[in-house]
Amino acid sequence: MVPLSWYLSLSAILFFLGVVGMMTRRNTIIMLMCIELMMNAANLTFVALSHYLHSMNGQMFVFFIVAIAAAEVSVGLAIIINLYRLKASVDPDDMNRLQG
Amino acid sequence: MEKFVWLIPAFPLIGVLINLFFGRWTGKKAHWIACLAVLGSFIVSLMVFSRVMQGETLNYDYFNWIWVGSFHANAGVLIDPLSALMLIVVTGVSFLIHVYSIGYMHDDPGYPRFFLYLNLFVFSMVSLVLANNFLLLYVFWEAVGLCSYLLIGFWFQKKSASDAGKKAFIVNRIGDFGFGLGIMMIFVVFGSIQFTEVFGMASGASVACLTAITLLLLLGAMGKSAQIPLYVWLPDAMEGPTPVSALIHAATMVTAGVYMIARCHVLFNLAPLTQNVIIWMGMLTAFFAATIALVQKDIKRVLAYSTISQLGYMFVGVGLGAYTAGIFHLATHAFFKALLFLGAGSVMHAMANETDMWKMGGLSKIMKYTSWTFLIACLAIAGIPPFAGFFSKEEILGAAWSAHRYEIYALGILTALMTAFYMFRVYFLTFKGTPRYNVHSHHAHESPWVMTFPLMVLAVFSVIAGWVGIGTHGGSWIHQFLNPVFTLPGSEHMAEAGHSGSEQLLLMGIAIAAALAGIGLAWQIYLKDIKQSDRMAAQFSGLHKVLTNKYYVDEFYDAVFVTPIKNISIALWRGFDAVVIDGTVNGIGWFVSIIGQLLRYFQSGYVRTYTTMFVIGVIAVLGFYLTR
Amino acid sequence: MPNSLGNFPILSVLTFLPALGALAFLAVPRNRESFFRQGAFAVSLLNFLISLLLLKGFIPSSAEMQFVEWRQWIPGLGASYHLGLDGITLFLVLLTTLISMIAILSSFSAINKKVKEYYISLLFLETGMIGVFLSLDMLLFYFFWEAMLIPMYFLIGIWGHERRIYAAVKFILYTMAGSAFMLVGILVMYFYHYHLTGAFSFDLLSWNTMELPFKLQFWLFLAFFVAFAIKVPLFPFHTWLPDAHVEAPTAGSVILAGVLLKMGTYGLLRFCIPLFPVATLQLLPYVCTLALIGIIYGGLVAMVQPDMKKLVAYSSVAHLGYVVLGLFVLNPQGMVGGLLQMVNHGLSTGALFLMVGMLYERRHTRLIEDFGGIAKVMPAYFAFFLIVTLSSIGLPMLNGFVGEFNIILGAFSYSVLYGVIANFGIIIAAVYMLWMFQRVMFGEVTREENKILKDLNLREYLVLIPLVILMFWIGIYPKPFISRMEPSINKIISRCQAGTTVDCQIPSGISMELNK
Amino acid sequence: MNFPFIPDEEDRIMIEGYMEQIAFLILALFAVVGGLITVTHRHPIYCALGLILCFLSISGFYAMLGAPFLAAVQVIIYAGSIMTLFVFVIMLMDLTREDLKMPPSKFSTVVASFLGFVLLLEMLMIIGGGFLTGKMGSWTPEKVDSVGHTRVLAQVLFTEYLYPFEIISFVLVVALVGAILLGKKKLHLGGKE
Repeated sequence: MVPLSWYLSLSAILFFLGVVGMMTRRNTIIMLMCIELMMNAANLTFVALSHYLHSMNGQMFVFFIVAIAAAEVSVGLAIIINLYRLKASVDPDDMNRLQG
Repeated sequence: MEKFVWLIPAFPLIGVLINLFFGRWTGKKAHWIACLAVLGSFIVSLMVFSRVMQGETLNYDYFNWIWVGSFHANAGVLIDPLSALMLIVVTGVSFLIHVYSIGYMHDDPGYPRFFLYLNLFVFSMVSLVLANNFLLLYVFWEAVGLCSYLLIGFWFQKKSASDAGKKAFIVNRIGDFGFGLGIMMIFVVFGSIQFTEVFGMASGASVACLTAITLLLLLGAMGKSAQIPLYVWLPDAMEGPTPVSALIHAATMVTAGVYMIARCHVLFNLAPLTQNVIIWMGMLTAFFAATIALVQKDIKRVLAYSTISQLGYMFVGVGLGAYTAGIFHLATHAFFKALLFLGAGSVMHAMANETDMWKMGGLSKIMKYTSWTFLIACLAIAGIPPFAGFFSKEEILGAAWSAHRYEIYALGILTALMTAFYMFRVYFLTFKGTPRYNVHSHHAHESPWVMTFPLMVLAVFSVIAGWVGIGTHGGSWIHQFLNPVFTLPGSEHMAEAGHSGSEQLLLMGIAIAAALAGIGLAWQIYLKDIKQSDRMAAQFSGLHKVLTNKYYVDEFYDAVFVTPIKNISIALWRGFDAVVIDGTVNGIGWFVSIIGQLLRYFQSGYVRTYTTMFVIGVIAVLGFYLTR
Repeated sequence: MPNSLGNFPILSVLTFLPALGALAFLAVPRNRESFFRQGAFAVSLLNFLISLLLLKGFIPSSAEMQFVEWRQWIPGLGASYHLGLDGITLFLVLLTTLISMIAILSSFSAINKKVKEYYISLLFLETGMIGVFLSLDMLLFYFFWEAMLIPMYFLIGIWGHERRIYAAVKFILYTMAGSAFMLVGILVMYFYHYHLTGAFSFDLLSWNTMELPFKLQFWLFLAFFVAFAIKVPLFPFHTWLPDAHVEAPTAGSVILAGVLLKMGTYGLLRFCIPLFPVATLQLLPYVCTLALIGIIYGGLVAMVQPDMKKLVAYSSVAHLGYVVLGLFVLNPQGMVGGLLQMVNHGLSTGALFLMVGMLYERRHTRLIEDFGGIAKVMPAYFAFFLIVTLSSIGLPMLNGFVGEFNIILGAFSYSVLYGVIANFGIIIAAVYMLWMFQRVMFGEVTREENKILKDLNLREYLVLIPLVILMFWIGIYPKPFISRMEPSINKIISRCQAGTTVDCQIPSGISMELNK
Repeated sequence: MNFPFIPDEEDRIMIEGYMEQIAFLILALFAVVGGLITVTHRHPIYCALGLILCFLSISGFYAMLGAPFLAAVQVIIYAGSIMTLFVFVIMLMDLTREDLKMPPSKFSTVVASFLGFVLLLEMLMIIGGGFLTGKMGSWTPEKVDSVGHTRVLAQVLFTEYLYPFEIISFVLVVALVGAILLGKKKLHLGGKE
């Protein structure tokens, strides 16, 4: 039997990768991908826990997260395309109009 | 009696209301209403006087005024020989002065307003005398102060007049400060402020308490009757019209202090320390004011300082426990001092308001009545036998002698000499000698009968008023009349009874000698050869300069009190208020905006910095979670 | 308490009539300015007449709340719509309706821009003020307390003079900061009430019966005290007053001085003293010292003010220092004097601001040196100004004296030192008022503009006469006023005494030496 | 274990356990390598491929954890639709060379990785520290197997989680409309450009 902590450590690593990706990469699409990665890490934790705690709630959450992720990616990509049309670049640093 | 007593204050009050609301229509006729009102109250006071003569007294409360918790102050009337006598003096002199001011103020634009204020003054003074509890006395005490403020500053165009008015009110207020505290202490110690109740319980209180109360009351009396520390306002009060000076600053208001001490004689008798203070204060004031009067050029200033000096005498009398003597002097002084002021007024009226004596002279030929009445008044105040002044001043000096206060007696005699000297100096300079004004420009003329008639009446009073006091120790009519008031259980020792007949004659002799010496000196210096006065002035130039500048007291007060307070308040306002409090308040505002600036920096617009902040946040939360 | 006017909800009508009037104004188009003027005056006049009904129905001898109205408001919170009136608030409400009516009447000629909003905010202000005085439910009280600030903010902010924005913001922030503490205090009391009795309630009458431990009383007293001290304004918190007064329009500063400052002292009397008696006793010397400093400091600073309104503002600081001193000496003379002085101050300072406003309308300047010799040019104005100045100095025969003398007497019987220092105040008052009076009124008419000033017109007479009549009435025969105030004051004093006898860990050294 | 190695009942379970662990490790390796590629690789296409690899390995995990339906969902939606969307977008934007050459600044990568590392450490400490406790639910694996995983999912979804289910549908519609609007040619969303 694979102990629960293995699953959790794996999702922690995946989450770590997602976070580092988000912070370093200068390309919005990659950042979006990293977000996806982080979400999946979370999903993994949910399913692992739901399996070990014999409760279906975890899987329900995963179900919803997947739906949200789909919605988010579609809208995210649409925005990125428009920004690309606007600024001819995907570099997030160019898009800093929304500042205080 | 209570049925008609309230008429005395009511008449002048009605006069005030009529002049106030119908001022425009009465206009030149305002004096009829005013004089009738005062005449009315004079007649009623005569009726009251006759009732009191038959031994009837009254202590009646009309309505209760302020009832808070255990503090009961109600509007009541106390009639006894003391207040009856005061009523006669006040209403009598006021009536004469009202008649006089018809002539004096004839062409003044503020004619109705003047009579309005005069009536208001008579109303307040009469009510002051009638009051039967301390709070009511205090109320009219300040009301009288208000009237003197209004009347001194009557010609408010003149800055000096309005300044004098303000000064008078504030100095009186300082006096009232003490008086108010005295009343409160009386209430705290005795639990009531009715005269009868307080005097009844007086012997019960501790001497320290009584001394404190009497000292505070004395502070009030000092402010009102212009004694040593708080006399500075009276000379400046001469800015007001002369009838005002005659009425307020000679006959009635300034005597309120003496009346109050006489009224509370029970308290004062039980506080020997305070009596000593009164005696010394009175004597010093008398002597000190007399010295200044020696060199004054302005006729009204001389009379003002002479009033202060005579008040000092009254305080000495009252301080010695000889309340009858004090009140007797008060009454006689009211008559001849009013006469002196009115005389000076008619001189000024004739000389187009010229007050400097050195620009007058030889008026006796032109102004017959005024000069004769003025002479009578001078004789009275100097203390020459048949006239009033002699008897009342003699009483006080006798009281000093019999109370074995020889230093006071000596100072008294010296002051009497100086009084005689400066009064006759005034007489010789204005009426006798060669006219020192160009006769053609001033066609000096005798004042109309409406002004001279009161002079004559007052002259008669200045003569006969004294005879009331004739009679060996305690035998005179005035003593019988006032004794019931002052022989209440409180005052057991009677000063007059002390000295024997021959001693009395000796005292009289010394007093007459001092008066004659004064007159002679004045005659020598100011009539025989006028140059001699300049030579003397040159000889004692230092002393002369100090005296003319009134010992620099005003400048001293300014330097010690007025300017420092002004600077402190400016410092408080500019420094403390603006810098400290506003500083902190605005500081907080500025600090908040600085924080705002700082936070703005965080919204840099770079998505990646936001993610870093998220991560830092998560780390912090987890860290906290782990370490808990 | 069966209210003697049948079940006609007089207090609710009194409170909300101005607000209804204001709402009705919303419907009227902006350009009909004269309608707004007459309408506002009519509403406030009606409100004043109704408040006179109060006087008729009031039972002088009882200290209980009268004309009580109670309805469920938010049952869940335990908050009820609870209005009531007793000796303390009777005259304050009357003062509010009178001052508002006069303020509206006096601003006919003064205000000519945005007239509609002006009268609407004035009427809402009146509702807020009456609401504060009448509400016996702490939530309702707090609601009105905050609601009252907004119209005042607009009054100063829009129709004010040069630095109006700064003054308005400062006014709001100061009061808000204070009332924040009060809100905390209210909530603590609210939950402690639950802790004690198991039921949540904002009702003041039940709060009065709560026995609080000393530690809690101490902090709660401070919380409430800060809010009310800022409103009074007591010494260190007073700097907003001169700015607010100088910048506010005439009617605004009349109401501000006439009624708003009384909120603070009313709050102290109604909430601080009865609710936290032991803490009151413990902190009494400090409060009295603050009040005394206020008296002397206010007076001194008023002496050197170049601007008339600032001078009167600082004089209000001094006068209200007296009131607080009177309230906190906890004996009948002092407290009745304090309460009476609240009404007197409303009348005399209200009148003073009206008269300064009249000069401002004619000359558009408030600096003292711009005037001189006005007595010659405007004799009627001179007469009224003289009476009002004397009343504010506290001259006998006028209202100021009755209040001030009682306060100083109360302070004196509490401690001689307090009495003496307080008495200095009357000298300082005489100095700065007379000095200002002399520089404005007397002397030569130096400036050309002063020569052609018109005297008072009929409307200005109407504005001043009621105030002067009241001044003389209270000065000469204050018995009806005092007899109605005394029962409620005695009730508070007995509540204080009762509060200290119960054992709630009273620190040593505090004894209720309540003298006669 | 006795020789010649005939697995009896508990031996079989033990071997199965080992087998499972080995499968887990392999899949974990694939997932981590996929993640690494997504994060580090220059060209977005390879990142997308890396991500697909990662998603597939995760769906394998779901299968291992007894959630076959979810594994299918994962494969279809994530790997299938989302990643194809990504690939399309990347193709659409045909990034020029110099866009891709911009290396992230040295400083920010160091800081980012340090922060990430700290975060990882904290998460691992939490996992190891026994902080996580939860009350056991009622759905034991046996019960799930007996009823059938998908049926159980449906049963829970349409009873306890009915509201969220409705809301999610609403969210999806909103996202749909949003994406279409954003995608329109003449973009006049009030912006000046």
